[in-house]
Amino acid sequence: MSITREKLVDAYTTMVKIRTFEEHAAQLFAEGKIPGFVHLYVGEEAVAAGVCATLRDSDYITSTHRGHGHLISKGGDVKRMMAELFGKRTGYCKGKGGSMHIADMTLGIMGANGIVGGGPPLAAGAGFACKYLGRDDVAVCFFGDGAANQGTTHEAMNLASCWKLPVVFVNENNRYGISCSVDRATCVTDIADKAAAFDMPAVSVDGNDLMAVYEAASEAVERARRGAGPTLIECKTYRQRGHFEGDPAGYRSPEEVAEWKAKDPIPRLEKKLLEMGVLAEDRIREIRAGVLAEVEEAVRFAEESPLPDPSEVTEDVYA
Amino acid sequence: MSITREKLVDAYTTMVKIRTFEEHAAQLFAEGKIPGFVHLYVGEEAVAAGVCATLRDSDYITSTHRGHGHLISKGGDVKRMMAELFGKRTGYCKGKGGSMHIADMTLGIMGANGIVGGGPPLAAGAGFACKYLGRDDVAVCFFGDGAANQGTTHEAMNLASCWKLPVVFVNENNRYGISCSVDRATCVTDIADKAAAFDMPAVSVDGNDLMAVYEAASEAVERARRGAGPTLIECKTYRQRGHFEGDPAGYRSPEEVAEWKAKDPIPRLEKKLLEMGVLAEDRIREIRAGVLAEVEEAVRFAEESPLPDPSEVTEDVYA
Amino acid sequence: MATMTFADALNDAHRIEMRRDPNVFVVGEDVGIYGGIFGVTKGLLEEFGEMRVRDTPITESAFVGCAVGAAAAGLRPVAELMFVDFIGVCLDQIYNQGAKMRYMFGGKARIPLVLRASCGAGIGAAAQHSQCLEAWFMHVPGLKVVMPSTPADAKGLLISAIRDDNPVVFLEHKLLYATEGEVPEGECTVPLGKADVKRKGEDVTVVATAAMVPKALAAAETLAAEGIGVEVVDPRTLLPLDEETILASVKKTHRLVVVHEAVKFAGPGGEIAAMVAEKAFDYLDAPILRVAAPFSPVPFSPPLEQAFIPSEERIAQAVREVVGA
Amino acid sequence: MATMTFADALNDAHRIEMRRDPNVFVVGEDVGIYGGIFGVTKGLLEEFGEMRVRDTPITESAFVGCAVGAAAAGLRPVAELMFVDFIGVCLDQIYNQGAKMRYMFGGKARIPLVLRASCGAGIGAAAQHSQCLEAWFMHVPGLKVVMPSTPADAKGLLISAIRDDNPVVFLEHKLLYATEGEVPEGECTVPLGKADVKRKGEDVTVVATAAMVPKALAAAETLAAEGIGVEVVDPRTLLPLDEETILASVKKTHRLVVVHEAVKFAGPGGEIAAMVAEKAFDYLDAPILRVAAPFSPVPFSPPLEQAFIPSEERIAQAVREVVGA
Ligand SMILES: Cc1ncc(C[n+]2csc(CCOP(=O)(O)OP(=O)(O)O)c2C)c(N)n1
Ligand SMILES: Cc1ncc(C[n+]2csc(CCOP(=O)(O)OP(=O)(O)O)c2C)c(N)n1
Ligand SMILES: [Mg+2]
Ligand SMILES: [Mg+2]
Repeated sequence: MSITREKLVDAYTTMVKIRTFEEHAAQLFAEGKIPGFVHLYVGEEAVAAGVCATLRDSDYITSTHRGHGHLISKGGDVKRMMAELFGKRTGYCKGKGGSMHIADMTLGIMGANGIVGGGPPLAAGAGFACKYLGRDDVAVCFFGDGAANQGTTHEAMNLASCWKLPVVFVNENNRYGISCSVDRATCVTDIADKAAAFDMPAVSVDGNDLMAVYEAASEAVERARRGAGPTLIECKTYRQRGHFEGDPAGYRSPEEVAEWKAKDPIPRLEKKLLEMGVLAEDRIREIRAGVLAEVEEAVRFAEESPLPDPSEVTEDVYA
Repeated sequence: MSITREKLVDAYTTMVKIRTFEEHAAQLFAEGKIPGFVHLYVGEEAVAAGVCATLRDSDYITSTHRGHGHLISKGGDVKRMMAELFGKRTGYCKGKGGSMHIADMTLGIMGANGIVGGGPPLAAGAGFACKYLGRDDVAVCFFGDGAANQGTTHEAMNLASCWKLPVVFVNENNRYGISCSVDRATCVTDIADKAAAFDMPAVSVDGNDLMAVYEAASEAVERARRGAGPTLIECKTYRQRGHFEGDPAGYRSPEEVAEWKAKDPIPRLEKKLLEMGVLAEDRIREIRAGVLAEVEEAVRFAEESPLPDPSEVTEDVYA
Repeated sequence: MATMTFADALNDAHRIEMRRDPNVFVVGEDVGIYGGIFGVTKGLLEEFGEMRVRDTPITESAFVGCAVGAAAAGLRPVAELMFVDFIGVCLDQIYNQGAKMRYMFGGKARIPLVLRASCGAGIGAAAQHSQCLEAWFMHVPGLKVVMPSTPADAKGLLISAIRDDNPVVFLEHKLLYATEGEVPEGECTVPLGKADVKRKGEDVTVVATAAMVPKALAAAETLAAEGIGVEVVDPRTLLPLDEETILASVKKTHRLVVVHEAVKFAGPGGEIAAMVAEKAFDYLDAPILRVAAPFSPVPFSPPLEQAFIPSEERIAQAVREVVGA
Repeated sequence: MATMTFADALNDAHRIEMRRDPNVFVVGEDVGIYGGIFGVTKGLLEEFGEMRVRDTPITESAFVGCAVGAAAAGLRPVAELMFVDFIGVCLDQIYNQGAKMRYMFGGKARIPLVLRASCGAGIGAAAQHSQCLEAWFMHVPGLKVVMPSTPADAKGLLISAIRDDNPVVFLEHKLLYATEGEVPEGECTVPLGKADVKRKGEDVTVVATAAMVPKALAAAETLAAEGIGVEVVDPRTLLPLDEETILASVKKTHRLVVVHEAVKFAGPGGEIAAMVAEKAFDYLDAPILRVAAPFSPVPFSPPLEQAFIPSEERIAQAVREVVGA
């Protein structure tokens, strides 16, 4: 399944949008306008964009604490996202969730998640619902290299495998779980190897290569849609920034960071698209300008939106 | 590492002792003398006996709800075990634990366990303590085919692998977790395959063959003692009785049960020992008579022992 | 009305709801072929098939989380946790995920889920298979917590729980499964959040839950012979708690004894007693007593287990104490 | 005495005990290279090395269970759970294993273990990183539960907890980490199970925990100006609870307000209020009030979070209410 030119442009646009959104978020966090924790996806954009390019609105995703990229890729509205980061009433969660809990059930986005390993069982459940209802939709579970060791992740993969659920497990191996490098957290070289425990098809791809991610995801999603069960896709990538904004990240060398910055997925895809003639310089400038305008508009929207009223604290607890 | 004749006789005696102990327990349970749940190990004796033949008193084991075989093999006293099954004050736990919680810390028996998957993290901890203290002791974790899917088991194997802990994970694949057959609980053919997720050495053996179990365990224990890390040993065996006493076990066919009863590890070993000339018929009769006397004495001890006093209910909560 | 056991009443509730709503399904360990270790899901596999009656591997986080995810995606799962004691391996999926999703997402998720679990001591199942942990669930905003004491309540409450759009933890005391009672036939609901006055009385209010309700009623009989009128209130739902019914009773009797099998310290009775000490203080004529288990894990041996479980006699004694008899 | 922060006082306690006893080790996520996400274990890796300061993979069941197993085998682990909210993925290892082993084994195990965890709201960390869950741990026989409010108590209690032969859950409110106070130098212990009267007063007893203690003290200042004498009691250890000190205070003041940040319903204050309603009923002149969080998950947005956390003003208002002012 080779990607169409249109999809390539969309995916590129998505990646630029994620990056732009987060650069603004980082700045606004530094200015004290965004409270709480903010975990940025900078450097990992090809994973979410590549995977979600294979999905439709009725498919589900579960996300993580580092969720902005997944949400934007699945079609999330940056205005309501930014407003949520600000804790505004116009945000996706009316200010109740913040960066770590943004969801959009109408787009199948079952929420960012503050619990490492919290998402995989939920994804199994969404996949089960699709199967139960006879829908050919799928559920994609994004999870980190750290989350790959969590018991819940293994249990969910086992269940998905036994029940042949339409779930795609997308491991974002960005080499760290906070300060713990993947080499200290597991003995396998490829997290894809963990699928052997569930006799699940698995593949390890360059997570900074949009097309590689897209191809692996297409195959896995197609397998899931036709009822042939789950797949594990490991995407090797890198978290360019600290674990959260404010993390000095003294646990890794500047050389390592520099090496990976050189492999940044966005310039890499841009170069490729130019070479392929899919995009020309001016179209790229246009896309970037469009995205910037959209994000700036989102920031304006967030800044101008009202805060929730204290009385709202006890609303939305029960249906 | 081939087993000595002396160890063979000991292991045979142990297996007979487990069987005899449990036949009595089954009868006493049916008579209403033993309260609560009783899970019998009948048919799986070669696993515990074979593994524990490689251990010394200062090594640790963690056990399961189906623990009698492990405890007897590690040197547990059948009198105090039987008294505990009866809920007597002279029992291992003063009647507080019952069949599911027998422990003997002086023999490194860290307890039977009512929680499926409860033991593996504890075994990792005991193994860590050995390593920390510079002891060359090991910890053996017995767990079932059902427990093999539990998240805690995966987490513990991962930790043991990352930290190269002296732990041997012994999977007792008796083909069922209550009514759920192993084929419905996992997609791998051999539970040993799950070790790939942790890059851990693993082997699958005939769990009804005492010598095969002993050999695999010797190698794994030796590896652990010299600091080379954990091993997973899958022992393929069968639970001949219901999950617990009283289980009608309608979920499996009489043919299947009959097929496995024909592979009973005790007559099988007996035949082998006769063939090898390790034991003669009269010595076997002697051993059986000795074991029977010991178990009958245990039953007498249990029956004659006092029940705990109600006032003891709040004792032993805190150190 | 038909006479049936508590377990059969629950089974009946499952069948009624599964026939009515194709989105209701059952998931858990040994719920299919085995019919549930306590027989509650007996025959459901045969009637509704494998897609709707799901035996799972022994992975509670996976299947409870799967139920939460499926609920979020539009189904109505009824998950069975064999023993509530096992909640320690899967609590996150119910309390951080299921219970909080709606709130965290600003009201934009609906998690219609029932998590059934057996609880309680009395069968020699020891420390890891005998606990009463309702106090934990009561402390979780977003959950509802149900704990019935009769077959009729069990059936009516389970139907209501399945129809509720929130995650409901449904606790079944294992000593009650075999108890019999009159149960309305067909669709019948008991509303969540509504206590039931199981016996009227003028002198003392006894609030009791689950297997303590029949004991409190038996104690009330004994006490009636002594001239003490005991009103027995069964909250049935612990969250939301029907404060109104409890307060009305205490305002009438001026005395309160709370009875539960969970250990006393930081147990469910603490909330009930504290609520009354706040909202009906001026009506109280005596200290509020709690009759509950002593502070220990549940012991195995029968004499110890019996010493652990609150007895009819201890309930009667507490009542005598608050009336100064 | 030296002035130091709460976090540094905890760090100091670790160092003192690790120097004194080679069997004490630290285990958890990011406790080594990172020095703990809140800096509590800073520098320990450098001083004590990798064997004694163990960074773990993100597998709480594995490392908490590993701590329990290591404790049973003779070591004295101090495990750090980054946020108490994560207990849902590893609760079994602490409550069914660690807390019950001694009892289930008839007194033949010793589990000297400290499980440290940050708790509480106030930094915009939202619903899964801001909870106060002490009520759950209080309900577990076999555990001890500590919740300090000052740097000196934090240090003294942590040393005692490490030396205790039981599993101790040690809860650190994250808003307190940066607070400063006088701390005794060197080995100094604060006994577990002993409350501290943080301020003397004659009119009302306020029992407050953790980050609510400074708020209660501030409210007491305000109220003193209004002529109301508030006695502030900090239990410091919630299990075992120092009932004696609380009762003595209530018997003097005849009025009780309980303050905590956990949600009110089925929270830790229920036990304290119920205990007093039983044991000092005849001394009470007013309803027992609880000031606590409303019944919702912890919201993210600052105005909502501030509405969630009990305020100084709400405490003062409750005190005024019980004195009828
Ligand atoms: C159960 C649980 N344990 C620990 C944490 C704290 N924590 C938040 S993110 C994180 C690292 C996750 O690493 P990884 O899965 O690799 O994701 P990444 O941050 O690299 O995207 C940790 C330890 C948590 N939120 N939940
Ligand atoms: C966490 C947990 N889940 C479920 C159970 C109920 N249970 C007890 S034994 C058992 C089956 C265990 O199967 P397996 O691990 O294969 O061991 P076996 O009984 O075959 O020896 C189950 C489901 C439990 N005790 N603990
Ligand atoms: Mg990572
Ligand atoms: Mg089995």
